[in-house]
Amino acid sequence: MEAAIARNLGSLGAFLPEIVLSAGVLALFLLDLVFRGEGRRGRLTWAFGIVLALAAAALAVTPSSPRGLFNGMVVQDGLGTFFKWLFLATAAYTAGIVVHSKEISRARLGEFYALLLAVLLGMDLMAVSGDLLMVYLSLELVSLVSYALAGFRKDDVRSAEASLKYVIYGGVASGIMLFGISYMYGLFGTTDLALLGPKIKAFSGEVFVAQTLGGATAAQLALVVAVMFVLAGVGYKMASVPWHMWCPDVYEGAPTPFTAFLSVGPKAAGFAVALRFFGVGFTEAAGGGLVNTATVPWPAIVGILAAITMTLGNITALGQTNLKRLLAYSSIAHAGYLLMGLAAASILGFQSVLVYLAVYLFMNLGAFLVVAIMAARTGGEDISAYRGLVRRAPFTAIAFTVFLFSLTGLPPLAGFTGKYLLFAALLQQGGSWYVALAIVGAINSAISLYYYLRIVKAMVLEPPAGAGGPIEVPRTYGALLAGSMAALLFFGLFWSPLYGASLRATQALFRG
Amino acid sequence: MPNAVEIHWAWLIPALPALGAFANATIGKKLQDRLGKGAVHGIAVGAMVLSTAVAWAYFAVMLGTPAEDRYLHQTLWPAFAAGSLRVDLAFALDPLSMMMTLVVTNIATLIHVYSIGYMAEEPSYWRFFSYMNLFVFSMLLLVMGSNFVILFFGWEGVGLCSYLLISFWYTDLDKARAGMKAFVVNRFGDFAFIIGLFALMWGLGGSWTGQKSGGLSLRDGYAASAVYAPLHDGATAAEAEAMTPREHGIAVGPTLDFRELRAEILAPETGILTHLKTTTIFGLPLVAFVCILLFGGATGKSAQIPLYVWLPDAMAGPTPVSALIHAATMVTAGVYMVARLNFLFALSPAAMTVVAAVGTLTAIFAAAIGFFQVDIKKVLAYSTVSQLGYMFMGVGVGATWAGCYHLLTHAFFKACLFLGSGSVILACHHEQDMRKMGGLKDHTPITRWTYAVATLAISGFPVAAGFFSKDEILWKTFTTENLAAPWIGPVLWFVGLVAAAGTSFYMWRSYYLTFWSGSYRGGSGHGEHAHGGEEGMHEAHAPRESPVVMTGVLLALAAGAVLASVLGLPSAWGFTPILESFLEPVTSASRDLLHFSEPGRGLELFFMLVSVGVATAGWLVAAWLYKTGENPRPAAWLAKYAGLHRVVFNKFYVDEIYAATILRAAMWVKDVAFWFDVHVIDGLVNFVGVVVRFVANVDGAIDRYVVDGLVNLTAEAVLASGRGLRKLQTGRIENYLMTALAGALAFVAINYLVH
Amino acid sequence: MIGRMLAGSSNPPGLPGGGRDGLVYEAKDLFGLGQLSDFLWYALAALTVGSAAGVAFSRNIIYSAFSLLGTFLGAAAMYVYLAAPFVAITQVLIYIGGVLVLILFAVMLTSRIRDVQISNGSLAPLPGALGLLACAGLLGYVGGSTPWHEVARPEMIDQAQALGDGFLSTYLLPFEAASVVLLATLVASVVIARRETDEEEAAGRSEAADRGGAGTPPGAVRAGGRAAHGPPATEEV
Amino acid sequence: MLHVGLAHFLAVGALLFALGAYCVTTRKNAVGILMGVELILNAANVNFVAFGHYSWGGIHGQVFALFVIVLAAAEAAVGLAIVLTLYRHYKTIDVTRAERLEG
Repeated sequence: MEAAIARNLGSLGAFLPEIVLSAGVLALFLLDLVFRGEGRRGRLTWAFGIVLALAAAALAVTPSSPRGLFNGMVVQDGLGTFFKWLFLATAAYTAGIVVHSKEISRARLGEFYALLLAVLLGMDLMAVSGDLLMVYLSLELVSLVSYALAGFRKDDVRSAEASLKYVIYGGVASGIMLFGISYMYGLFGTTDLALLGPKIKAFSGEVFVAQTLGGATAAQLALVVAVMFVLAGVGYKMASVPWHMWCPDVYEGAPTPFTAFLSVGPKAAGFAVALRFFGVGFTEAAGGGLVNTATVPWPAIVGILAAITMTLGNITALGQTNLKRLLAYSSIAHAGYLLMGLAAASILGFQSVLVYLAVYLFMNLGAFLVVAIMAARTGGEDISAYRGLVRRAPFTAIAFTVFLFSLTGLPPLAGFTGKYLLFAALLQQGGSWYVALAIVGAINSAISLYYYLRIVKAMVLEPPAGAGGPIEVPRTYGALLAGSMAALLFFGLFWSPLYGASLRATQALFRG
Repeated sequence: MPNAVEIHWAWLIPALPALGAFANATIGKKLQDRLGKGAVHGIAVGAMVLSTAVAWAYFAVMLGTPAEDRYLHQTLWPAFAAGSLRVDLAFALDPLSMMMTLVVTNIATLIHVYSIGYMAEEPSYWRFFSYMNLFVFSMLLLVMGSNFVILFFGWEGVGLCSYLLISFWYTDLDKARAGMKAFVVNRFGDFAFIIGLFALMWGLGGSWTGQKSGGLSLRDGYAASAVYAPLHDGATAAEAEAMTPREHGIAVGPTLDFRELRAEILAPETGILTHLKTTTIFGLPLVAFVCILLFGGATGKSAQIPLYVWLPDAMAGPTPVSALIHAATMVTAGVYMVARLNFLFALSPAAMTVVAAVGTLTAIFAAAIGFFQVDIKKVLAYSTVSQLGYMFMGVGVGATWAGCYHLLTHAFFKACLFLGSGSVILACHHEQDMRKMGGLKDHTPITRWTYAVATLAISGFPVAAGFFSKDEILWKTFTTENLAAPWIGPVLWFVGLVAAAGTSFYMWRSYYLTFWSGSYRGGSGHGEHAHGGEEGMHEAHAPRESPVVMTGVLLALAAGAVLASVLGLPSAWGFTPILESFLEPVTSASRDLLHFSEPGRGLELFFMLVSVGVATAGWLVAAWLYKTGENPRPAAWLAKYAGLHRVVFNKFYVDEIYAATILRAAMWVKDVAFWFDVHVIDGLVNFVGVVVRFVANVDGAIDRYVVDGLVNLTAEAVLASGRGLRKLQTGRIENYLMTALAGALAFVAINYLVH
Repeated sequence: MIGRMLAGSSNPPGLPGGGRDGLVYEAKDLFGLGQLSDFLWYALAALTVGSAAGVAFSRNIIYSAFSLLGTFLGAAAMYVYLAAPFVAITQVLIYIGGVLVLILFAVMLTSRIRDVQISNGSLAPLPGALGLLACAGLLGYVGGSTPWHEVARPEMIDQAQALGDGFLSTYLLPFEAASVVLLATLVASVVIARRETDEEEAAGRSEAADRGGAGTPPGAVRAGGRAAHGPPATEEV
Repeated sequence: MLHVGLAHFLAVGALLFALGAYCVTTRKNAVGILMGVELILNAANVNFVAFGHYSWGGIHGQVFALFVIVLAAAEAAVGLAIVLTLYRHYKTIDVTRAERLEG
């Protein structure tokens, strides 16, 4: 016990960002009571920004050499650090959207920021969880607070409905996942991912031998149930079919800034868990690549999920007219693309997921920012509100076009980089099933052009609807749009930095 | 591998137009308001002239280099490395891309100059020039890129610019729609292209670790030396370079670089040649699969069957755009790509046959449609489609240089024809219907003579370059031994010859209808330029010759169309074609793989006579029917075949029938997708009805509508299933939960059963 | 009611049914008491599962809520059997003392008591029943037939101290994380459940007024339709 | 057979899970659905404690179960708060009425 306590104490130093965030949650609850009057909005945002900056500073000084912390409950490694940066950027971007948003009223801004920080803390923990217990806890932290944030606009019936659906769906999904974890524990006697890896391998070996003798069906089935139920919980966070159905409704009903956050942060956190779960628990590095050590053909299952997810997401998006719903389906489709990287079950595949998520952050948050601007300025989320936007707000329209093209994957924007890597990962694996999956991906990105282009067409080619006066865009928003565009262009042409970062992050996963 | 010459300023060639585009996009409007239009076109044309000058300078450098070392190369920066798959932002000028670069820069410069006159009344002058420069930039990326990724950047970029320029007058919804159509149809092609690329990379690199067998088995020695080492791969190009597996000094493994690809495929000691030839994918030979899909991409960009439907609609754009993008440069991208990959296509007779056959079919098919057109730009559009077909014939039968030569000559004469038509359209106050022209030879002499020269070139008379290039293609088609069966070549040759006769007929028809055929019949039309406002500035006066910036360009292009003959004077006449030897370093790659029979010089000369004969026949018939404008037969025939007439000419009528058909078909598809919603019987009845109507409409109608319709049908089917899938999202949480649970259980079942 | 509970548990599908080979395990004798404790266990299992069936099938939400009490109690008894008294007590304190009370409050607050039938009707019972059978069959088979690892002699000691030590050493981080979860969640619940203060409403109105143009006060239009206007008196928590 | 062992507890867990699943997929009442979620969580808990006792010893299973109990309480709090919000808008907690967001 003393040793365990000593290990806990020794881990504190490496846990600085999370400690800062926890303190930040408390601080913002207090500051919410302190700041009053007109300057409240700005001051609270500054406070939020300072917490993020402190967390970033703490993250920058925290080492990321791979090691277990807190008795293996969490892991310090490059993968976690990569995701933490991603989440910080997402939160900062969201704050940039919130600061002028009318959907989060001034009086409740402090609560919003504090709860957002709590979600951020939960996502950070998800990214570093080394034990299924921590996975469950952190996933619940993210979920529980997100339910409340989705229903943050109490006066809006859609917001209430969204949060009800979210809480019920999330509760069931995490319950299913928990049941799966209980079987994992029953089979292997531990929930520590690092210990699970060898045990799963040994167990699978026994099952395989037994199977060749014609037995062990129940044991195999137990493993499959455990993995699939855990995947259901993670898949719900990623919004992957068939656990995606909460997504469009919640995206539409939730306040737009939070929708933006939701479409990137928790999805990425879900992938962080999935990468670690499958990467550490079910694969090992061998012969220069990765091999599946379990008798569960999870790459094939994930590949099927990927194909169904992107196809359903894209095809359903075709008929949408509400931009938030359209982007929700588009984000489902993107979960499908990302799953391709996971299905590749290779280091390049895992890397491609990281790179795509980083790129996705800019393009999707940018797109939602435009939706937020339009909802605030014209009161419309429907595609018809975007007609003639290029003449009412040229810069915003151009930025939106760039984001949409990047989401489609047109070069030289960074969306192309991400898709390129995903496809490269599949093709590197070889095998006609992988090629078939890549083909499905390519068909899907061709389909997706149609609905993205419909928005562009409305903005550029159609006359403005109604009184089409110019739309003023706050300077903060302008800066965010410009920054996102610059990032997309930069990473579209010069993607070595991103690639290098993702390489360091994944190598840590397999060497640690 | 022969040596490459490192160069340092090649980036200027695309960068200057990019800079021009940027300048006009940002400050163009202010410049135009304060300093007038001169500043705007000063920037745009200046950028083009400088870029052209740099291109010529490098051409000089290239001529000063020994033939086998003619590979000028510049790496800007290593963009990306994944495993041993590396992509540099790099430009390469070998003879083929040098030729393309010169064509693009020179023709584009001329067309920019022409646009000064043509677009003079356009309020968004700056926007036009900005797009034009941007297009040239993309096109140069396409032709100068040293690897597939840069090529693809350009490939998508030209598509985007084409979209922007077709819908330049976006207030007209039809034009905007034409732009959309071009973009979307092109995406179908791109999608085939990407899949082809995937399959190629897979064939080159997949499964070499030997762990995850995808049905590949390589020679043992080869496989061992080509093992991936992703765990140790480098984040930088240098590291990736260091770990690239090498066999006999040649990098092996998947590569996107054209030159490396060529080297590794062609060096027999790597074993890749054998490997590629013996590998299958989905049960098909890999090389054929790859090449046909890549060619599928080319059919989109280069407007071949079945994806050519967008090109005629693309004529909605301003005429200089039609000349630059939809005749001289962008549409040749597919030909360029096939020529660039000649070493790959040469491996698969099946793919070669597909390319040549599709090209030939397109050539005659588009020529046939050209017979019926009355819009001068539509005639030229279909003739472009047809001529592109010839180019594919050339590259398809293995005569890469002939295809490229036709590309070059076509760039001159088709640009000349298009710009001539622009001059005519301007003279006729934006009238495009040839029936309302006539007798222009006295009003617009320069346009008329240049148009005549270009028509001589396209219809194949030995005074102009088109004759030599087309004839070389036909000759090679006849003598090729590279297709799937020996009889295919002569058959294609015959079809090509008939198409040549047709070409000659409809081109001379357009010439006579426009410039002869009695006196001027038109008034003040509104054909192309529906932008409003300017019409009032024209008074009803007689047609007038265009300003000197336009006629000067026409003269230059006509001269080019004649002088380009020098590059390809045929060997049958005792010359060595200059272009053939210039392109030799590129085409040499496939030299050992391609074969042509040599039936003798006499036959070749005889065939030339036949070619000239059919061209003359087409000319004479056209002259007989249309020269005086008094021959009653065209009208009589039209009356006699009124059904055909109505179907072909009355586009709205046909479109409406077709739209109804498609709508019904789409409804049917939707019903199938949700068969549980409807009675199966209804679906069947609908189906029969649709089929009957479909057949009835197809019967007598031109095939083009079918193809067009299939594209629409696919789109409609996808849309309909999207509408149906939306119903799954019922909004009721219990359904959601049921799906989630059932999904989890289903995956347990699948997982268990699959295993 | 009781009869239905018993009926619901009379024959749990998928109990272990012989035919095991290879990695065989033997059933252990609970507490060394043999049959008596086994029969008691069966009675408790019947209570647990039967009450759960009551929760799932009852048409009245009040009955469901009270059936849930039976399930929680039964589960607590299971924990006692499994030599986990601390978990059992926590189950009683938190689940019954906390969760169940919350649920009952919610039922009372959201149902008009004068309604004769406080509905908890079922939708699509047939697919639901299929799901029920599939889950029970699959999981019962997995639970019953898998050769789970088993220790020779399960520990019978009270592990409360071990738990206390664990929470302060090995499980310190989850423990702290759980406290953060609780804090954040409770604040979030309050944020959701309380009514807007006057100040907030005023701020909301003034900001909505800034919106201008096509903007409308949120809720005024969107909450139309089925939503009633003005909060009812019963909703105060 | 009559000897109570691990399999018996797992069977109880399986039945609780199945009944919970039935509950969440068929109840019209939002509170009823939340009760179903509690059933699922209890099912997992029974598994955890049973595995801890029979299979692996130690306290890990119990610890897991304790955390689940705590989080279940938190989830119930949030869930019921949201149900109350919905009730304010719709005057009912019949989830079939909450289908404004669909398609």
